[in-house]
Amino acid sequence: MATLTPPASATTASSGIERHGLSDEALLDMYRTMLRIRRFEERVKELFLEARLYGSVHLYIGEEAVATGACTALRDGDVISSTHRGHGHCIAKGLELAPMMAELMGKATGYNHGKGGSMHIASLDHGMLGANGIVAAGIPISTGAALGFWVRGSEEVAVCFFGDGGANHGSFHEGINFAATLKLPAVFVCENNQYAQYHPVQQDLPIENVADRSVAYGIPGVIVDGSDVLAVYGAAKTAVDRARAGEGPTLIEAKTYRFEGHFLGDPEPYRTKEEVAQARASRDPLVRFGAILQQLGVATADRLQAIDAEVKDEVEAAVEFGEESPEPGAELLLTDIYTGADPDGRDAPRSRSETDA
Amino acid sequence: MATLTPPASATTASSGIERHGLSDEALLDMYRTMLRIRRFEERVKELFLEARLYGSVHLYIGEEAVATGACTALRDGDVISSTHRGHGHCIAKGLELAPMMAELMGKATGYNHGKGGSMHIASLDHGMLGANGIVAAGIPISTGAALGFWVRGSEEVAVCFFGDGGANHGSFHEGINFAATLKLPAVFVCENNQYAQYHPVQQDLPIENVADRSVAYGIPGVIVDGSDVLAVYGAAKTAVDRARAGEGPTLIEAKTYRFEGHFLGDPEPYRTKEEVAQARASRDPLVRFGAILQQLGVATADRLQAIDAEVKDEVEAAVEFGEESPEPGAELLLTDIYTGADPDGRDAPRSRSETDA
Amino acid sequence: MPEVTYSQALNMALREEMQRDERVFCLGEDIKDSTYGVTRGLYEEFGAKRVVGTPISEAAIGGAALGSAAVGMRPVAEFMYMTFMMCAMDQMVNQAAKMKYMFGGKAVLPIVYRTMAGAGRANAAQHTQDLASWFSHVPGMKVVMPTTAYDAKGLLKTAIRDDNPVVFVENKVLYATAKEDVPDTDYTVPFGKASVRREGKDVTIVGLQRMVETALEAADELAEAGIEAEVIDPRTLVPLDIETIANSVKKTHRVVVVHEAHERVGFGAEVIAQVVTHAFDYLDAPPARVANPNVPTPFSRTLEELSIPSAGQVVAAVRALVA
Amino acid sequence: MPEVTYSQALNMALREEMQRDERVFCLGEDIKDSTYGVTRGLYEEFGAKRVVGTPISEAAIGGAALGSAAVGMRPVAEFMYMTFMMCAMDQMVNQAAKMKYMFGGKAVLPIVYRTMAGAGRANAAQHTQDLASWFSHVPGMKVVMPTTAYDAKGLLKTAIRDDNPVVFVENKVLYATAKEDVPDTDYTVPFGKASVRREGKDVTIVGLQRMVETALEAADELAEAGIEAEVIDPRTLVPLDIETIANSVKKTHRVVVVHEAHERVGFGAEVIAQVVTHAFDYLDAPPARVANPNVPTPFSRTLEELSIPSAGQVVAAVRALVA
Ligand SMILES: Cc1ncc(C[n+]2csc(CCOP(=O)(O)OP(=O)(O)O)c2C)c(N)n1
Ligand SMILES: Cc1ncc(C[n+]2csc(CCOP(=O)(O)OP(=O)(O)O)c2C)c(N)n1
Ligand SMILES: [Mg+2]
Ligand SMILES: [Mg+2]
Repeated sequence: MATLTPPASATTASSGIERHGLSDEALLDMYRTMLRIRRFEERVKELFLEARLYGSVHLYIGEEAVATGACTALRDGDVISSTHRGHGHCIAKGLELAPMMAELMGKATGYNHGKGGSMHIASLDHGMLGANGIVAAGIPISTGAALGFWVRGSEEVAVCFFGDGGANHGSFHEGINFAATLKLPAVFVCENNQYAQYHPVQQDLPIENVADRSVAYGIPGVIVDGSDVLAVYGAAKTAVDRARAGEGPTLIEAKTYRFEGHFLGDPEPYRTKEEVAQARASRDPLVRFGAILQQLGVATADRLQAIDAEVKDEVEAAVEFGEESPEPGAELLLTDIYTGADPDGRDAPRSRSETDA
Repeated sequence: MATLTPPASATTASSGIERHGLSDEALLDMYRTMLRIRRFEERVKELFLEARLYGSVHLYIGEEAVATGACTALRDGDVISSTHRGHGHCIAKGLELAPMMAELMGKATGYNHGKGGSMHIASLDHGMLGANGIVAAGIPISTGAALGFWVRGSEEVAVCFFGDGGANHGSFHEGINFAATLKLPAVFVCENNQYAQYHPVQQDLPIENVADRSVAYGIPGVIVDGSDVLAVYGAAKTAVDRARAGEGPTLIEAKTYRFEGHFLGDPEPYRTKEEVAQARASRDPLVRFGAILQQLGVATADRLQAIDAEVKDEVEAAVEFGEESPEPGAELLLTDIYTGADPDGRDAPRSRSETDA
Repeated sequence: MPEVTYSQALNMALREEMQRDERVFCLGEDIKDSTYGVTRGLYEEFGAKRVVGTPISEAAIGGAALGSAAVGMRPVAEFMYMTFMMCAMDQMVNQAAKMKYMFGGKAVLPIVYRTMAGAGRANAAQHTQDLASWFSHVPGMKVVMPTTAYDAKGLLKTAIRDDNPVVFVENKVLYATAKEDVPDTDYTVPFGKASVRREGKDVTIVGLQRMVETALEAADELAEAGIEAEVIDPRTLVPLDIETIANSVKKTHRVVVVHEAHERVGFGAEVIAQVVTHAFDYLDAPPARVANPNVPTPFSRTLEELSIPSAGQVVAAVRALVA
Repeated sequence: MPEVTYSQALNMALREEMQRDERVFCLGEDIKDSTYGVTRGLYEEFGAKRVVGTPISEAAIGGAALGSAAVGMRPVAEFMYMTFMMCAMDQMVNQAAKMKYMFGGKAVLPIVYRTMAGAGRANAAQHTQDLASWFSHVPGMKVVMPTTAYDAKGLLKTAIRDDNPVVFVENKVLYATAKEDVPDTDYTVPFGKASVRREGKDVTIVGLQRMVETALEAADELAEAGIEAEVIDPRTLVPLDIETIANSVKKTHRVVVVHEAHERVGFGAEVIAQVVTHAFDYLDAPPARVANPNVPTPFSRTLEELSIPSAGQVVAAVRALVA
């Protein structure tokens, strides 16, 4: 695994730091979260290449600052919807690595008992409404969560993560417009990582910024550097407070970059190795935030190394947990299809009791 | 039927007239077209109330200038896609009143042999790709027609009419974005008639103008007074020329007003009689254009009355044709489902030969 | 007990359930000034937050219902015509119906997707199609098709109280034509219990919605010829009360399924496949179908009428089996 | 004759048809760098106007194909996974399939909607579902499901030359596993002609795509027990070659239908409904189905495997009929 000790350049890059009143502890938690995402994903990649893990897996490496910055602005009870590239959102929303890794391995101990895998990992208990195999489908769903809060008159906020490619889907338009007409407590975070599978963003987006589409809905549109976790936090906090105050949704576009292939196994014919190397060298959110923490005197390089060591151990423990966990038994095939009695007369006792729990 | 002799006010309303180089004859054709739409629709309403015509019928009265202005900017070979409110588009694109009326009556002599009715009336021979029962569905279809022209490298243009309510549908976003990314020869004309069924436009549109959404696609957005046929023509001509020149689509918003209910039978609880009366008095496109023609010395009031008389006769002839036409015979039920052999072994000789014709 | 129409009965169900449980709310296009009256008066009684008028955005309606259910609400989403659900299939089928399973059971999604279908009103091809067979193909979804005013109220209440996504298909024509005494008190009609609308020993006719009436007409005609038809209304397609149907067939040895939906891969095929599984040895004749002859619904009244199964066609189908 | 894979065979068909007729063009997401190779090399050969990469906008893809066909082109639109068609149902079903009829016959719409389905690759519930039964329910649509590399090429050519909307369902697993000698010359495979993959006198097994292999495996096993199974691959669902299937059943007196799609209102129900219509008196046992047990496809390989019909299940189903 690459060491994350910041190069000199990164230090200068972060002059004039706005810490948004976040405590040292909060800042360190953010760093740890980003690192947990990075190390988790790096391990997932290794396991996949060793055929110890399978399925359609989309890594979040390079984009850690977006999920972390946005979720740091949330309270318990707030919810998020995610995408096919959802591991980072899960970790930032507080899911545990062990049941996550187990889910990616299709094990019974996974968050979804192995029935969902990477593209459907979810934990409603954590307010994580699910990764999603369908591009942009999370947008109407989070609009719906926000609608639920609005109808109920409660104070929660729904944050929706989606990609630049998703911004061209009808669900983007309908979901955001719906939320805007009712001023629902929703925040839409576009992760513009420069590519939609094999298409560079500019091929399918006839304008420069996804955020400019906020004009079509009469809501604020904000562009942030997606490799700067503090900038993302700042924009998200403003948007979340606004939503909670009943002032309606915000569209945030985080400019970021996908360091890995679209999915594990992607030959990446659509971009050069140099382009990727250049991005890794210049806009690694972890290197950047690590430098900031040192500059602020929040942590020394040694402390950051120590956190890294702890995180690696946590990830290893998750891998062990996953690998030692049992496969879901055949009896699980036909459970969880319905809540309550199954129309085909198949009972689902386990799932029902869990649901009630 | 209301007489259309312009009130004094209308004359002043039209000072400083831009005739866009249109010949007297062309201007009179436009007036006649608008009048054919108006008188056709008025007659359709009467027939419906007398139960001599049935189905879901949406009248275009008050919006005549939009279809007429836009279609006047087209050449043979260009195509249009329409909506549930399609009679005006058909007439402006050159369809004949008799087979139209017959179609609305479900007769065998109708453009669709009675199988389509008001919401599906079409004539591909005229480049009229169909009214459409589904809001905004015509948008991707016209994008497709424009794509066809682009792939083929031919010079035609596709014009798409849709409503303000349609601008909130996913098809609007996907269809226009798709056309914008490839700079397809398409023109999108939003008929903002202030209502989407029972919803005032502002209830579902969180911004002031649909045209402002052009920003989301990097294409020109133009707002025109939809009761001013010359203004609509001017905007459409510019957009059509631009499309034909390979410079891509334009989004035109024509501000207009629906004088009649959403559909025939609409009790209109969502607006006051005064509001409608006020619109009829102040923004009748025919009254307005009639005044302009007189002011320009293109026609006298008598000439306009004479055209009206001719048009009324034409409409009457269409009604007679429709009423005297036969119902489609039972043998037509199972034809026209497929081109060529029917999977259920049912042959469709008539339709096939017609298709070949 | 007041005589109420099918649409008034649905309106009663919505009002009573919204009064009973404040998590229940309605959303949809133009539901404030409800064209067919199903949601009439609810906006005035419950306000803009319980009767949510939406933009013309079916995918968003489908997803908004799902998202609100995921955070504890009990949405009743209206799709003006069943064909408009085609704009929301991903949210309804790929998301709502699969979510519980994909999430390992940890989701309870009480969603009612209300809509209307049916021929007979000259709405033409894009406003008529009955897509119930599509939704019946989908694991995780329940599908309800009420025929009478009494059942409409009772089944809608059951749907609203059910903890799963339910596609609730109302019939355009029955809104006004189906009338009967309906209690203004609270009652429910269970899912998965067919109603035997007429008893008979010679043939079983399974009909859906308007086709139940058609089947009953046919039964009267057949009775004159000494053929006693048993007419069954499944009321819910998923779950399906195959037991009642199979037992009837074991008694009558013949079955005809009648529905307005297209014949090919329509629900009738499923009923037949299940009947042969459960009652093969009792069958004296091939199970038959009378349905839309795989044609989009034409506009012309004369043609539309011909596309709808008629009592005459049902009689002919039965005679072919009994002969 | 080169041995080529199913996906290479499809690629040959596209290339040959695009060379033959310049009205033929492809559109879809990421078809330039085709993941499974079906459109590989076409962009390089035919350029950006014949191989159109689109935004992630399935409704627009469905409608763009339709609109281009309406003005004389012959589009081949790709939907990366069949489930994504749920985002385009209105354009495919409500528009494309109905347009000719609604317009009174005056529309010729040569459209191929290519897509891929099938379990066995751990893609989980949202990337696996086979929706062929939905499209088979739709008048105006044709539905094709090739099993072999030879048929894949020949049927895709027929689909491209057909003047109607055709849903062409490819199988994810067969892309690589189905290999055989395929002529690099021009040939077509007709719609509506089933292929008898194995002859037998005791039972007819109708299988779709991968399930044909499963049926053949089962047949070998049954042969050891002295039961000779006839295995039929319909190849096209609409039109369906019921004649070949019914004649086989008249000979074997038993039928089992096997497919990966969900059992409830799946295509198997239609096959059974048609078989009882055409061969009731020849049946010695109830027609049976082996299909996905009405469950969304789980991610876990062990569970996914259990959700796919197995040779063992087919053998058991046959034994239950023969016993
Ligand atoms: C509706 C739909 N269309 C296509 C796909 C296939 N697909 C999965 S991810 C992806 C690219 C998404 O790009 P973007 O939204 O930018 O997200 P990113 O992968 O860059 O994070 C595509 C085309 C899908 N899953 N869903
Ligand atoms: C997808 C879809 N949703 C809903 C409807 C029902 N409907 C028909 S017209 C209409 C209002 C359309 O408003 P607008 O687009 O402004 O057109 P207008 O009627 O004002 O001309 C609605 C909701 C439909 N036909 N299609
Ligand atoms: Mg991206
Ligand atoms: Mg309008």
